[in-house]
Amino acid sequence: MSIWEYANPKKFMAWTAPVLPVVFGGAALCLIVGLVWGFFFTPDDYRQGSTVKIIYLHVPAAFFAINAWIMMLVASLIWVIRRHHVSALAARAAAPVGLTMTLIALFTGAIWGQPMWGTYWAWDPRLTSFLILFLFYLGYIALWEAIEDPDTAADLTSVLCMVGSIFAILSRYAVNFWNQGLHQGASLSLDKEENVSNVFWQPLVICIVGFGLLFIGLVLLRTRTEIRVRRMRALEARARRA
Amino acid sequence: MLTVQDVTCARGGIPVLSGINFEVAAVQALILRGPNGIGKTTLLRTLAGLQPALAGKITHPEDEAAYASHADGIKTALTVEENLKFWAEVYGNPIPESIWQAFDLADLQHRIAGTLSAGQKRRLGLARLGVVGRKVLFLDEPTVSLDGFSVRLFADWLQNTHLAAGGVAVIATHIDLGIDAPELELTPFRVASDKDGAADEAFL
Amino acid sequence: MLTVQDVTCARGGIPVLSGINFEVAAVQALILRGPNGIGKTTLLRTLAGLQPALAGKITHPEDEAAYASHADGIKTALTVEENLKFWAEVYGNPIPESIWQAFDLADLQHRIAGTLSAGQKRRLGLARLGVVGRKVLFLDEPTVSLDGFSVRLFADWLQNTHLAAGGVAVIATHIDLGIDAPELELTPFRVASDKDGAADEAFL
Amino acid sequence: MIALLWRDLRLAMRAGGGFGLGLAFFLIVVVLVPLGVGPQTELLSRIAPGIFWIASLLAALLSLDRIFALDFDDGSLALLATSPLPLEGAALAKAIAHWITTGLPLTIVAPALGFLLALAPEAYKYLLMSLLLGTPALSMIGTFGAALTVGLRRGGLLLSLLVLPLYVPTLIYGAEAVRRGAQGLDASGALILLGVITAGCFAVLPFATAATLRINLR
Amino acid sequence: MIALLWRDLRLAMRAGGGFGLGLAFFLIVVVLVPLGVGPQTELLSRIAPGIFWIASLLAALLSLDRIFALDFDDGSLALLATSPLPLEGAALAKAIAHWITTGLPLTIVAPALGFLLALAPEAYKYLLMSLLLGTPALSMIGTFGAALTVGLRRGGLLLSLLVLPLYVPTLIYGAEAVRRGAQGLDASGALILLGVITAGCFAVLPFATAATLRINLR
Ligand code: HEM
Ligand SMILES: Nc1ncnc2c1ncn2[C@@H]1O[C@H](COP(=O)(O)OP(=O)(O)OP(=O)(O)O)[C@@H](O)[C@H]1O
Ligand SMILES: Nc1ncnc2c1ncn2[C@@H]1O[C@H](COP(=O)(O)OP(=O)(O)OP(=O)(O)O)[C@@H](O)[C@H]1O
Ligand SMILES: [Mg+2]
Ligand SMILES: [Mg+2]
Repeated sequence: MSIWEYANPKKFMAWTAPVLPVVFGGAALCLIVGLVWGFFFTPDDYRQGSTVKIIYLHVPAAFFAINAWIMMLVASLIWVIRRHHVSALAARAAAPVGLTMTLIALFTGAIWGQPMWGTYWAWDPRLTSFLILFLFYLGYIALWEAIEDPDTAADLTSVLCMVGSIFAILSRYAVNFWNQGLHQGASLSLDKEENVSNVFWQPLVICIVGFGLLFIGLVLLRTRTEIRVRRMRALEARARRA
Repeated sequence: MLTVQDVTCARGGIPVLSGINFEVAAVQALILRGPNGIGKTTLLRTLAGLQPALAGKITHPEDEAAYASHADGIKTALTVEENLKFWAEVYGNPIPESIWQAFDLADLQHRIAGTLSAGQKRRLGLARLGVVGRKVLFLDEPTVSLDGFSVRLFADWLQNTHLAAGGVAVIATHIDLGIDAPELELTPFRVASDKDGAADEAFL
Repeated sequence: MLTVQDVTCARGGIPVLSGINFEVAAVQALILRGPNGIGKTTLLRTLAGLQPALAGKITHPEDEAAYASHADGIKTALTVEENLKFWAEVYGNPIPESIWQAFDLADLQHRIAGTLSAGQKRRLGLARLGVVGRKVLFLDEPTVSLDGFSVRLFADWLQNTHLAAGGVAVIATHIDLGIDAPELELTPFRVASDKDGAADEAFL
Repeated sequence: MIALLWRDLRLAMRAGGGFGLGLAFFLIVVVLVPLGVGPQTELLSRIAPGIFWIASLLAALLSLDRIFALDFDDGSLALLATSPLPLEGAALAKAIAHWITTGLPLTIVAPALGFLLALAPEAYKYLLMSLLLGTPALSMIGTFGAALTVGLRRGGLLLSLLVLPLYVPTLIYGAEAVRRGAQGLDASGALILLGVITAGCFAVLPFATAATLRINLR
Repeated sequence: MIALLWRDLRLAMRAGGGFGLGLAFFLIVVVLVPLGVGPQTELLSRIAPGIFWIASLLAALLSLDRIFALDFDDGSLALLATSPLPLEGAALAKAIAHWITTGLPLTIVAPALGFLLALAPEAYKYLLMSLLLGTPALSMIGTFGAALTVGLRRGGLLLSLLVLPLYVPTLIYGAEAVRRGAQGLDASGALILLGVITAGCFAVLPFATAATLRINLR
């Protein structure tokens, strides 16, 4: 049996049903542990004070905001190449989740920005590219909503996702070209841990895992909903013709 | 020249006609009959390659088909001649001089297409078929809005110019065109509503 | 009920028909005949008050006319029912329950109008006439794209519902509707092309 | 009239997003300005009042050509003109529907976007008020412009050309009100004038619009 | 393809103004900005490069929805799709026609309008070059966006929403080139990147556009 079998809607519904509670359970566990640990059992930063703790929401959200788009890109490619309905629906399901993650990152960043930089918003390259990502999500979702026929919508949004990805990368370079900015550099690379010391690092990883599980769970849940909607439509169509 | 084997065609993801088989030889036309909503437009679009067939096989000579839909594709800001010339260029042909007579457009040649009456516009739309130089025509209710005289004009052109030169035509129409061609009643091919085969079948 | 006295009507500033006289009494219809481009649409638009007559007088009861053009005014994003309901509200009437049967729309009631076939869309366009509740109807080729069955359906409605209730209808058509009504051939009223009377006459 | 208003709103909702889209365009213009102009906060905060008003104006503008064009193309407009609904009422309903789908959401959201352009905190109140008073005028003027160009193919750009000069007074008073608010000056004069413009538009333009439509339908 | 290009240009000329209108819109936006922002020369000259680019972008945007919509509605697009002309070629012809009717006239005239926004004298050259290099990309990207939304009623606003984020890199490099020119810095990097984007768009997007059209015609 090939791995694609799992992408059959019926199979998908079957295997996700038992998996879903596990994923959500894991997400809840990780988030509770990570956030409680992070908020109550880590010292305040010597420079930033307790505001540093917003990192436990900010960084995981930012991380999965980007990864959601990458997942959508992969799912779109699978749809275009192999035409598995579930992958198109998974891409559709991931978009609002990614949008929410983007919003969380933007909001927590804005809240964090006030004490750190003295402003809620600055046109820093990283912030700007996140705003652009937000716009891509909006457009992608709007296109899904606007098209009646589900297969057409899947095709068109896939094309948009692929072309959009190229331009998202171009935009990232463009805003870098533009100025240097205030925002920290990447501090989550595994080899160097300059900005984030060990005490913050461990709960942060747990939070990231929690967000990851939450993301997977939400996408699976939403995909299941989308499949149900499609099934309903198919049944309705059949009933109408009867 | 045109063979259709066991074709199923769908509209909006729902199959409407299935198991269609026919063959049209050169110098022949086929008239599609059936009540409104049976799927004539859907079938013609499928034959013309605008949408994929859910099942079955359609064969006709490569690059020899042209399609005329309910809509005419006429640019109201261009003159009648400019409209025809555009299509002639797209298909890489000259405009045959006889076309103006054949579709009674001689008087209208330099009129802006937007000022034509419904039937005159339709004649222009049909004249396009005379410039594309294609052997296989798929025509969707070509005579809508035409008066009796124009219908005969069109039937004559189809019979004596297009078909006589070895062409083929599949025509959906509700009226009697007055050309002698076999008719295919589509009602028996309607997809029974409880049958499988929808594009969304995978979800059921 | 409707009197037309010596009317001249123009299209694009050029008179196309002149000296038209007729009268239609209640419970009567009048069928306009004439080749493509003679001016049927122009005349109907003039009667409906969409454009002024160059000369002559048109009388019909105030606020009792409705017009149906080549275009249907159907919103493709709304359902069949929503489309009808809109017009019913504009005219301040309820939708008569019988309408769904009369135009064979019962099955399509909740369909998005954009997914209808050409003929189904036309039936919806005609059903609008059933909800406006007007006595005087001006119909421009109402049966375009309809199959034989639907034409009869429409003719029945016109005869037995609209006309029977004291209505009046002026209908331009190229086909035989199968209702018994006098016909008016427009050809004799065509304006000779060298005759005066254009709107720009003042400049001559 | 209510029926037409509802239908238009329903159509706006159906046809892909509706409310969201005018808004989205506004948002995008507001985002583009810093990208084009550069990221300096102090510069942005100086041009913010003007940019917000220009963005509202353009967001309104972009959807104008659809006000009548679709109804014209599919024949509804001719049918409406021969219906018992007076065309003046139809014009008013169209303007109101346009405002509800573009002006209103934009007014509500604009203050929330102030931070993107580093708008002065004192100015938020004035931004909200000026948009609330001014955007209905934009919709009504736009409806009139749409009626003027309804029969024309590619009317979209001609429409902008006709309408933008008519928008100038609204723009000037609107932006001025916000700018004064930002500087802590008295903005009530500008706001009152804005209100007067809107009231005047709604009193006069429905008639002009209806007359224009009648001519275009001939 | 040439036939289609000519037809589109002819249609643009016929249908009320054509060339003039994109330009007029550009002009009006450039005029509105001082009205909205206020008349201080020093402020205007700082924002001028960005405003010129944003105005070009919006002028391009405004006419995008017509690229395919008219052909779709009257059935030409389906007929074109079944014609021997490959849809890729049609997409390219459409983009070029759009550029010739909006981007090109705008590029030629923009330097003449520099004084309205007090553009620095050194920047004129860069404004011209950046627009010449960048506006074709705007047309091509816009054509792609238009293909995505062609079947949709009221696609106009959705189109803007989809296309604007795609315009971001072009906008940033374009405006940056002019700004650097104005400050006497080296602008060649930005100009080269602009050229690369345009070349890339023309290499890739016709195919994406054709695929999209095929899907939408189904
Ligand atoms: C609205 C404002 C902000 C936005 C949109 C934003 C956005 C982002 C994004 C997108 C990332 C993830 C980058 C990546 O994974 O490559 C990130 C990470 C991070 N942000 Fe922010 N940020 C904002 C404000 C702030 C502020 C004010 C601070 C604190 C000074 C901050 C500190 C961090 C840190 C420490 C990371 C982790 C570094 C990394 O993993 O790359 N951010 N932010
Ligand atoms: N998106 C859709 N969803 C569901 N059904 C649809 C959709 N589009 C079309 N249909 C239905 O498919 C059927 C076939 O339509 P088609 O246009 O092919 O009919 P037709 O034979 O050409 O009719 P006509 O003579 O009226 O033109 C119709 O019953 C129509 O209502
Ligand atoms: N703007 C215009 N300028 C000049 N002539 C015009 C203009 N508009 C229409 N005409 C002509 O006026 C005549 C009347 O047109 P009309 O649409 O009334 O004809 P019709 O009888 O309805 O024809 P059909 O049966 O084809 O619908 C036609 O010959 C048409 O070509
Ligand atoms: Mg059909
Ligand atoms: Mg007519």
